[in-house]
Amino acid sequence: MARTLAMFTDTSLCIGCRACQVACKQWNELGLEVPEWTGGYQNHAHFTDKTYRLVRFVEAPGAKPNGDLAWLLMSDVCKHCAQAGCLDACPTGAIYRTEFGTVNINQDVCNGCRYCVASCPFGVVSFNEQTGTAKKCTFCNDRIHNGLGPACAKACPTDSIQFGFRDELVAKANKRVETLKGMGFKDAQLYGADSGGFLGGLNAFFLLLAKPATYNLPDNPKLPQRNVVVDSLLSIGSAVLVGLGAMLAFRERGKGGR
Amino acid sequence: MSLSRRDFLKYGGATATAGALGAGVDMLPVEAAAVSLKIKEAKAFAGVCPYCAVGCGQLIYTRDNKIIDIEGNPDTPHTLGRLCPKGAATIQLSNNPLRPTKALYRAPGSDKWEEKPIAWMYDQIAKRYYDAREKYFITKEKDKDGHDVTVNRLEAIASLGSACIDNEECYLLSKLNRTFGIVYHEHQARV
Amino acid sequence: MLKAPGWEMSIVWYFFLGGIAGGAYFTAAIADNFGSLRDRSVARVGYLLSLPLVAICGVLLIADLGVPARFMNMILHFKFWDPMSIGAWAVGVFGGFTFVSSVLSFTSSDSLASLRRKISLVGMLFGFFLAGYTGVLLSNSAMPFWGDSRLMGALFLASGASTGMAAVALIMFLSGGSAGEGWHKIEVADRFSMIVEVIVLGVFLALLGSAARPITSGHFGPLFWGGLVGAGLILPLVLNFFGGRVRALGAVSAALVLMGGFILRYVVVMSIQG
Amino acid sequence: MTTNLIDLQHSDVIMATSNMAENHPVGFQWVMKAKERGAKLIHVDPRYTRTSAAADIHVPLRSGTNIAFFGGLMSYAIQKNLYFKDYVVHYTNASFLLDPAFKTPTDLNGLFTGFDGTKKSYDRASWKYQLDGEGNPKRDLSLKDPQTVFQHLKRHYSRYTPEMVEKVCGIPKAKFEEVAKLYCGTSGPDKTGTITYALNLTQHTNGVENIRSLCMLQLLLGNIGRPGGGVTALRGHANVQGATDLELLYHELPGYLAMPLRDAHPDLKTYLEKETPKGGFWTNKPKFMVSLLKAFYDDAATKDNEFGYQWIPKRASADAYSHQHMFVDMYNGIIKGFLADGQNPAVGGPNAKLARAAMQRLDWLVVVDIFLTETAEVWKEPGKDPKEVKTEVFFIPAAPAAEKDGSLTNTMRLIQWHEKAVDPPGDVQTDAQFICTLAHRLQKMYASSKKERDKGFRAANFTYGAKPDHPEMVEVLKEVNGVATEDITDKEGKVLYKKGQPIASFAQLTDDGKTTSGCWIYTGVTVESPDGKLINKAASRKPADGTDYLAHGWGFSWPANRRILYNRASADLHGKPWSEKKKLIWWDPAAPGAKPEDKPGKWVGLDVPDFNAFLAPDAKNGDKPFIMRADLVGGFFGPLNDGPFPEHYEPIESPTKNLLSRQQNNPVAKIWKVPDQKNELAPVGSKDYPYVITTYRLTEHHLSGVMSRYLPMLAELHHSHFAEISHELAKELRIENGEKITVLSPRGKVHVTAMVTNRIKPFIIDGKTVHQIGVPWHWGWKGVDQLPGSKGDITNDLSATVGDPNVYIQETKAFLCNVKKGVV
Repeated sequence: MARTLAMFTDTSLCIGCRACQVACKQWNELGLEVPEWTGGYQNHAHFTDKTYRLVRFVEAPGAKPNGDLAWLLMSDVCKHCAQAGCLDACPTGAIYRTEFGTVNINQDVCNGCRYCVASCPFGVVSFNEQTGTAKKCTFCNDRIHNGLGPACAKACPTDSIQFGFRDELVAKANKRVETLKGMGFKDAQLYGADSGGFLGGLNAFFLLLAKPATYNLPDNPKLPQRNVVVDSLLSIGSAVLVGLGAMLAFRERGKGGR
Repeated sequence: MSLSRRDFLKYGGATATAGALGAGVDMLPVEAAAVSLKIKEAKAFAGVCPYCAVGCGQLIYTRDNKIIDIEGNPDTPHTLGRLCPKGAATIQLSNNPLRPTKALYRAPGSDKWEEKPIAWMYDQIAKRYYDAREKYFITKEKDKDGHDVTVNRLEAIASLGSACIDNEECYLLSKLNRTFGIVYHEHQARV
Repeated sequence: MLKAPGWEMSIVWYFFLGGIAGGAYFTAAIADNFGSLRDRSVARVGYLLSLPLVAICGVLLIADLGVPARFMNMILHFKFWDPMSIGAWAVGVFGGFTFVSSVLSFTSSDSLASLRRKISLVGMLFGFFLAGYTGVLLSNSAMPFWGDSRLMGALFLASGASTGMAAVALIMFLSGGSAGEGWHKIEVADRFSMIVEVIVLGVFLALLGSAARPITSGHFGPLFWGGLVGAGLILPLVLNFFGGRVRALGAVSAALVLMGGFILRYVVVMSIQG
Repeated sequence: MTTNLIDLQHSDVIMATSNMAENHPVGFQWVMKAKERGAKLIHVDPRYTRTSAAADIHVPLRSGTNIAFFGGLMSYAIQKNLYFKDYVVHYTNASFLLDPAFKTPTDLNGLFTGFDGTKKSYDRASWKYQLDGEGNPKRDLSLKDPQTVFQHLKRHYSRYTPEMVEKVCGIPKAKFEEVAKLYCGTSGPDKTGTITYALNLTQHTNGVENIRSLCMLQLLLGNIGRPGGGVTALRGHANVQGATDLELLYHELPGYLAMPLRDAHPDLKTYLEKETPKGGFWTNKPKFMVSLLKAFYDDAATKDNEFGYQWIPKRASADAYSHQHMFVDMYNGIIKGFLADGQNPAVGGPNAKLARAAMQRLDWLVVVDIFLTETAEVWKEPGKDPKEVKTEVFFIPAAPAAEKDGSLTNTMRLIQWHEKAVDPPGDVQTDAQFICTLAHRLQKMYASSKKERDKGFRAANFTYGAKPDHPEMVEVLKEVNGVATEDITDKEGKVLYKKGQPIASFAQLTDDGKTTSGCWIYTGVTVESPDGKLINKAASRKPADGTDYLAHGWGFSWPANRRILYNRASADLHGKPWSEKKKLIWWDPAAPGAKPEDKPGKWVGLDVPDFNAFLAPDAKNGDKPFIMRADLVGGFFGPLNDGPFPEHYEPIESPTKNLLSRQQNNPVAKIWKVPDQKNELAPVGSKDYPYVITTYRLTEHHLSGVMSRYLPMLAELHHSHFAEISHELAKELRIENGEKITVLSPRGKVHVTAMVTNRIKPFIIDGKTVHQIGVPWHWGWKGVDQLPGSKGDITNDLSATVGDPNVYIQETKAFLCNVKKGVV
């Protein structure tokens, strides 16, 4: 397995220009999509089968170090989780982990059962009606296998999206958090950088200037499949109960019989 | 220009991950070969973004006389290969179904366009220019003290634009308008 | 922010019929193995009912895929920890059992009959699985309420058993087969299942607390309380006590159980969509 | 801009008055780099934008009060002694003595001396220096003499106190003082700061004075010509700089040479006498003008016929032919035919309703564009019956940059060549192809003309390369650069240029017809290699490296590939860098001189000197960096049509009276009278139009939308045309976020979606609440059908036909409107 690649999105550098969103659309040839009213600049409201990179715009009064209004801008993307719900859910093997640690959907294998859609803790995976398959950020699989970085990271004017080896980026990210704390961003924090943390760490991790919830991110996302054993045992339990009930009802040994 | 490994090498250099991808790729020649890249066999041309005045260098990738991808040129010293959303969308200026590719004529009072041969259009436009000049050209005028002054001016035709065309084209338009006598001669810089 | 998978009516039907098929087959297997000769009618109805239902389940499952032609990709790829993967397998395998059992249910040869009984003991497990795994599948997703409900599988299984029995009972009633004591036994068995289901549902709701809101309140609330809890569980349970003597009431009870089983899957699946 | 985007990273404080993060995101990376180095970013803008989001401090100021703000900063710097004394004394005209008769608005209640109320113009007689015997300005290097420019400046801006700034601009005093302290801290040898601006400053009836006030602040703090300093003018179009250099402008000829006026410039001799200053680099103007005439008229331009000067049309008046004049005169029937080449005035210009009505009165209209714009389909305007529009319309489909060779000049004066990647489809024409083909057709029609007036046009060459209708762009660039019309030899008779060879430097252009140059400032962009090959420097692509952060090997930056203008000012009087940290160029006494026999000494460093490279600091004028100015120094005192010092006046439409003087508006501002109520104006403090409105642009769209509304990838990024309004105003008007509202002005109305946001806040002006709204202007009735939100009403239907008295730019950044809930 090759050294793990990652994307580090430093929201403190994001100017919300959405070059990443368009560069992604352009490279991956994703189609036109009618926007909905989100109350502000953000479009679209959610990840879709045609939007793999999505810049979020959040007005946070008083969140600037000097107490002024902050406009939190964040370029969101598939997290390529080390423990990926979509990957565990996929019954066909269409969703796989590349040697770089990214999570990808093989469009020629996916049969559109949509269990991955329901199994993504971030609402990333989306169903495409035209192809009948599940879609999400591929981490520009074709590019990274040919020596090019992801289209979004390449376009980003302010280095808000950085691409490289995960360990190097995490080190860099930790330094950056300290700098920002020094500048008075008291809530500056990394999201998904810790491979000991939730979902074994995210290969697309973030630096946030406020609590995850402010960005509409789960504080502590969990792997959906974590309860499969418990739930199965409980089901067996109820099977035994109804089974016994039925046996009692039909118990006939000796009587009549053969 | 040839499709640049330059692109990726520079890319690597432009981020904290110098050579990262090189390594990534060299580690996995088989993988690399296995996943095809649409611009691998494409021709690359040096472009300049046609939107704002930052002038971001672009790489325009083509195959069979069709643009298949446009991204930033990492060599560009003042932009380092980055683009904004408009720059990243440049491809749709060329590959766009809304784009007319035939000359169109709308007759006075008509409610529709008619496709016309380009040569016919030039003849007609030239005739309009000629007639207006012949009818309205001002050769001489009295100055404030009543002396005759040669002014060689044409006020019946106005020309507007453009900050979106090349320097050479701007010069040619200045040359045509000024040598033809046109004084209503402006472009976006005024507004 | 989370995304619903867009599983709708075809999946509701799949869950519902899959539950009946599993329940009916397991009822048949129990009757076949532990019941009297006179209970064979129950067994035969169970086997013969489960066969077409599993077939329909297969069709519904495949039809709901984005690319039905790639259904086999689920079978060719086996993931034992993935409910969706083994679920697909189970439908296939269980289908085989229902076929064999149905064919053998017509035999008069004792040896074949005993073979059938042995086979059905194994097939019964897959029946249980089909009835229950759909719940486990939902409870192992990222969706709120689904993912929070540890007892979804248990609940679906209990409901599957009782709807299976109710279906068999109803068929016997309609086909005039409700004369024998098989009818009485299945009424009793169904009573047990219903009691189990009521208990599981109670615990299910208690554990979920506010997380159960999607079904217990709002748009789906009335249907859940009235249609499932009231008319689909309590009422049939009450009627069931008289079902032994007044057969018509038993039949009504069975019909209500089926309705309840359908409503359960409907509210659970649909309350998350959109 | 005087500086270079790359150099922004060396600023200690950047004051963005434009919305740079949104309108120049890729250039903004250098601001972010400066910030990572610890620089501070101040954003001055009525709205809180994506630039404010990245800024350390956001300073909301009421639209149209920029001079009050900059004046306040200058006053602060002077009062608190924070200005860069050595720089101000030696590199500016602060020490020059002014005519005793000269008085400022401080004494004359908002007016300068010489105002003529009937003519609405100034007599500038008293706006001049006191001269000594040799005719040089008298100076007082102590700056103490009350007649010094400095003392006048100090007195003029003494009225611009923090309290006054708070009253006029609506900036709380504490915030203003915080910003003033921070920005004035960039004064001195070790620190520099830069200020960005765009149309936020230009689109006002005092647009030019706005920019002067910014430049004066920079001079006061010693920030011009130094690394991390300068004036960062951020232009909006890919080639608005080039189109300005090549002069697609009514008042000039390529290279910033005045367009002749009938009364002032009857012949070439008079023209050159009046237009050529006594000092500074412009003393070379005759060479530039004659070389241009030679480029236009070739061999037909000779000494005997004033090099064809009489063929150049002469303007009847200086107050005519500008963009706004154009559409008023078009409406009045003076203009019969109109070419719109890559511009969409139906949407993009001020008072767009008037512009459309004017175009609907034309005999004929030619539109050359990539898409079918609102201008091309002006006869299809919603609510208009095409039958009533008698205008004949010709549409020529045009090629975008990717489909042609050519050069574009960016906001850094950097000329960059782009390659043709694919052939244009169908009948699509390049603009050059269109212009040359049309010219050839016309020349054929005039071939037989014997008229003197036609000789010039007949002589002008429009054939470049082998294929007449497919001009060779490099050949055009070579003509712009200029060539020798005959062999040119030096005194010793050594051949410097053979006939036809490109000239290497504008210093070698001549006024005797031996050289051509289509635009002197571009001379040097093409040169000939020793082996006779043409080298196109615009196409040179050497990336930056450690030794050359300004990347002189990438493209060609006019003039003479200088990357930072006035860079002589980066060194002190004696030619040493003001500080090691801020060094750019310096005098190296040891370096060999121009010729072996000259005494050694040369300006060297990190940039091409914007100065005579061999003029020693102690030589005459060796200490005067501003070579383009007649007096060679930076000008605090700089006469314009509306005064030699910027003074605050309210916009033509304003919610308040001028709190600084009795003079409400710029007294010489241009206000057009247009028939049929096509240019109504709201009175001061109008009850019907109580709110201030400012128009602006978005990252995801481009200007009038021609290059964005038709592109799904961009058009889908905004839900619909919208207006940003504060929660406070929304509450007053009971408007919900996302509902449709109507914005009205005396000129028109638009229906848009209300975007209620924390990013807009009401101002407190002189104790009263003043609401301001913002409306982007990218929308028109055309777009992508599948994306209904890509189409919308035309914001410029609201703006007025009023203009700055110097350049006639309109006032679209500050005027009045009303807002109504729902569609009315």
